[in-house]
Amino acid sequence: MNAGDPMSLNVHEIQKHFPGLNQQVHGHRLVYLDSAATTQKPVAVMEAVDSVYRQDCANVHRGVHTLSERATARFEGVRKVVAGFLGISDSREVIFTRGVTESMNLLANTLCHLDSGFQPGDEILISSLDHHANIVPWQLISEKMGTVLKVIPCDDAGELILSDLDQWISEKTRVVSVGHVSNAIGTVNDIDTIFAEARKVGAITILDAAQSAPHMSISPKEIDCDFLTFSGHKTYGPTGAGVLWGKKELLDRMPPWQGGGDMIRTVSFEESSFAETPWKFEAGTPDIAAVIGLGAALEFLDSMGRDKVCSHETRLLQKIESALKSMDGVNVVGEPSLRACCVSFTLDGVHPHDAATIMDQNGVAIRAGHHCAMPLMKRLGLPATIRASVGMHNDEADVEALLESVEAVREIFA
Amino acid sequence: MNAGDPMSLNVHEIQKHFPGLNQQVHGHRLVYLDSAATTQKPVAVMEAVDSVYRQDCANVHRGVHTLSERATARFEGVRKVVAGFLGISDSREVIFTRGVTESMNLLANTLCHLDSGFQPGDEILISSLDHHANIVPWQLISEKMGTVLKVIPCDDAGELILSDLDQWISEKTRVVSVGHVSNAIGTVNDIDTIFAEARKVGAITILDAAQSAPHMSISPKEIDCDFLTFSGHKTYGPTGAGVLWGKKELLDRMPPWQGGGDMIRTVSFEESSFAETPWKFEAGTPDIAAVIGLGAALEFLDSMGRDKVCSHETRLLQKIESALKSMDGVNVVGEPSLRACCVSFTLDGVHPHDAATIMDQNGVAIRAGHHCAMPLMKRLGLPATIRASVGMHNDEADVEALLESVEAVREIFA
Amino acid sequence: MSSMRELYQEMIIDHSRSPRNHKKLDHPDLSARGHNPLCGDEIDLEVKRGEDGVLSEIGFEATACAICTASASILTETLKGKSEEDARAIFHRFHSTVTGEVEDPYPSELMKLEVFTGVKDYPSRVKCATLAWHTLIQALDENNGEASTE
Amino acid sequence: MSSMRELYQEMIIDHSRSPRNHKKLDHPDLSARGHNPLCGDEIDLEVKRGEDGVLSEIGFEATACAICTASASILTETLKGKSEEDARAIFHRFHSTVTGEVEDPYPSELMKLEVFTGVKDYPSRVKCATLAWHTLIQALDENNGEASTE
Ligand SMILES: Cc1ncc(COP(=O)(O)O)c(C=O)c1O
Ligand SMILES: Cc1ncc(COP(=O)(O)O)c(C=O)c1O
Repeated sequence: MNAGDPMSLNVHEIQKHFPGLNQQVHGHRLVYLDSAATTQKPVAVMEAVDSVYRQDCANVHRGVHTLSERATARFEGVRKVVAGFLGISDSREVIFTRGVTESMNLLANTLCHLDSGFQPGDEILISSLDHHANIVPWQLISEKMGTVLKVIPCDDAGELILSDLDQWISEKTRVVSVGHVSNAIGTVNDIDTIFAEARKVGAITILDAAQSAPHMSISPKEIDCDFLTFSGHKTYGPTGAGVLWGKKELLDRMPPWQGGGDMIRTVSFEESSFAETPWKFEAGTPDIAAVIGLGAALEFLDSMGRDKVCSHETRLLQKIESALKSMDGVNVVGEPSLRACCVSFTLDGVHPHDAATIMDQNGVAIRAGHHCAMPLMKRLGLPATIRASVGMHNDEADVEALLESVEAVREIFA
Repeated sequence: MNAGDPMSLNVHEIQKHFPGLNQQVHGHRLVYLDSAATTQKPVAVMEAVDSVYRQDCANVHRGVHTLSERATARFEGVRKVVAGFLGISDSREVIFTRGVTESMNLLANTLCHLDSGFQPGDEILISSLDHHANIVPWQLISEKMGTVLKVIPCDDAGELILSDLDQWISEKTRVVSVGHVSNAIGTVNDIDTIFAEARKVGAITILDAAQSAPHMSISPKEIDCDFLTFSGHKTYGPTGAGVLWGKKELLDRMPPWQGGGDMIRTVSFEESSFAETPWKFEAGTPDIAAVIGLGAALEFLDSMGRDKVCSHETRLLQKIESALKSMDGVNVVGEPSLRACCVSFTLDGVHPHDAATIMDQNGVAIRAGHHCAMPLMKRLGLPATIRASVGMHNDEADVEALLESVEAVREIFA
Repeated sequence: MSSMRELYQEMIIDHSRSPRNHKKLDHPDLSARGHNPLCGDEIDLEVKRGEDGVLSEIGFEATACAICTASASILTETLKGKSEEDARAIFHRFHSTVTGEVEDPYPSELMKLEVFTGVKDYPSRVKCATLAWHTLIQALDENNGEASTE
Repeated sequence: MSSMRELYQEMIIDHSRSPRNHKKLDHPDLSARGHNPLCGDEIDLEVKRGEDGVLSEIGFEATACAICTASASILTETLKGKSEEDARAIFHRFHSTVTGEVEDPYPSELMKLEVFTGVKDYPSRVKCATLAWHTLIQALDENNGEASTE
């Protein structure tokens, strides 16, 4: 690492922020290559969470007393942090959810009642690279509403086929919801092309940024979409808090989803009226500590320089990819022209789960399985892959350890 | 406090477990009487949460590597802790939600499709003492399904009127969902009588135990209900994790609610099949750290002796109630025969919010408002009340401070 | 308790107990309803315009805390006879002071508003002090010189 | 790596590469499908009953990891010719050993099962080792001596 280069990360310094990395697994240094599942957390996040419980432990919004005022100020302050992170000006467009899964369920269950609602035969378009979180909610709602789920196919390289998009997008298309980066094989999708076509027919556009938010700058304005969502726990934040951003003009017109305290204006047994955006969508006591921790995580990520993080990770992924490709009996899955997040591969004659166990024995934490992308696995004719995914703290030594652990697997199955 | 009495709590020792109490507010010792909104957290909970991030930071269920195995074991282990806390034998009946609000939304949205589903004209019965979390979800579902919301009325003492229950429960009644303890005025409801009547007509019975779980032993078997839910953050646990317990036989027949990763067995674009109970109801990455913290909280609460906590708190509430009643111009709201959780009151000529600000200035954290029970407030003809709610760490000195702060309010408004 | 005495000055207690112009107007030209979901404060505010569009009469009814009620009461006194433009300017001045953005003393004709300055130290109460003012601005905005549609 | 060699012994690698009885049976009497959602392991297992109800033939097809495949393969060898009662008893013995509940060595006729003992140190892999066994028990339970309904 060119520690002196102002454009490159000082990874050694970064690693000190992550106490979770500082441990041995089966007698080896932990090599964490599973950030796509959930990231390690920096000390700043742990301290933010802890300080909520130690100093400002109170419920938000409804309290007049000091602790509640402090908790409310910190909680609501995170909306502004998120707004800054996304480059938007109105922090009332920021809704806190548990993560992408909850966001997608919220969207499916509210958009279906927006204006004239979903009509039988209306279409919802997703992609064949998508995570189950962007498939199952639309399936469930389609069963109820009679909408038809369409899927942008992908080629053998693991890239979406966008040459005949007009086959998939038409006047019937009500929603186009796609993933930014594939968590299973690392493809960065050409969302500009997809959303441009979607806008032509007036479809609502949704970006699943679960695997782009931690790795690159994302700006809903530049992307020009209607909704964008990411999970805090994959973006160096605590479990329990994620973000749904949406255009206020749409959010205002959408009905609420969950009912309960905090999301109402008035309640009587005859009828209730609802609070304003974003509170209308946040029923009940939110995950106050996790949201405050998420604020600390996004500030931490920003302070590292998101462009620097991106280019550092891209370099590592390129090294992993080319090293794996040079090994006999190793098959890298997909060959996307733009890659982020991870490299997926298989080993001849070795099931990924056996590989994962042996690699773990060498201290290397990777993931083996379908990565919640079963339809993609089926398309690629694979039951499972081995996935190495990177975070800002990974370095060349981690890449070496990964390759050595792959060798160890091959020795055992030689 | 009879520190030597084996049946009484050693409150002084207990207070040491709560670092959040150890602070000054406006130059006064913090007197926290807002546990009904959210409880302070014991060190054991903070340490459990922190240790997840420091040692076992990984996603659950899908990982083969060591950190993921450890996180999964801890996370799934909490189901057994909850089962012990509730005195049930099958921990697969334990579903993790964000809290009571999410549980009620889950129930409303899945029970409406159970078996033949809700039919127009079917009835759902709640009570006039209920929290918005047990009102709004049923209103929203009733709007969709054409069900009719019925409400058990209450008398001036703030007790549910159960003498003519057969007026409210009939063959049309599909669901009877009531709160155990009123968070607004502290009434402990006679749920045995209500549920016995509900069982006669085969209605599904749901208990909102948000304000009983922290204060008394609750056993779904003894109560003989179908579902029971409570919020971790009101039971000395972190924000973000709560429990929905349900009879497995019912849960198995219910459709899933949210869709996404983890709750599926197989996904294809044509059709998905779902995981088993309880995972079917837990879509996406759960709030791993909060769930593990909740386990620590319930173990902590159990270790204190729930009966002891209950009698200690009851004694304090009696003191507060009788002291307030002896003061001029103070009106205790409601006169339930059994009280837990809190005492609500008003001051002649003083709006509760003005009182709250002045009491906070004396270090006393209470809540002023409608307590998310607007229909009850309307029934009692009050826009708001002042609510002092207790936790295991409160003591006589806190009661004194409360009464002094009430005096201070009266002086200013004299 | 000195800071409390500063927040709850005699004048606030007095206006909250005996609010001025606490009444419905006959044939108001403008009206709006304000609501503070935190406190449950509710206020109905009505305005009559005189010649040249000045606010010739302002009345209100409220179920609200002392700070909100007193602030509405003092609003009716302060803005009576003022032009819409002046009213908006005074609102801005008042808002900046109670949120702590501006620290200059008020000009003498607005001295009565001084009693709310202490509110800036109580973030959850700022909304109480400004509710009546926001409601007035809403009435002005919505109606823009036309008769109230409410 | 010695512990890995213990888990992935020659016999496991051999059985996973060349699973015995990896085939469909003609007219099976019992059958069941097993699935491990964690790994995606899938197994179809079929059984023919002989006279006196012994398991005269067992065949399986699997898309699965080495441990799962080897365990299915060794199951077919171990249980062939056994009565249903014996098969259930051996399942229990096997299950208690791979979950670490029982530490006694196997009796000599079950010695082949010994190769899976190392699995107990890998909680996430226990399900791989037991999937075929659970599937067999399911086939026995569901059919209870009747022909398979699948
Ligand atoms: C692309 C993508 N979308 C959605 C999700 C679901 O996120 P969560 O489990 O935090 O709801 C994931 C997580 O694996 C993901 O990678
Ligand atoms: C009786 C009762 N039910 C439900 C709730 C809602 O709980 P949560 O906000 O944790 O979802 C509360 C919280 O105030 C409550 O007191």
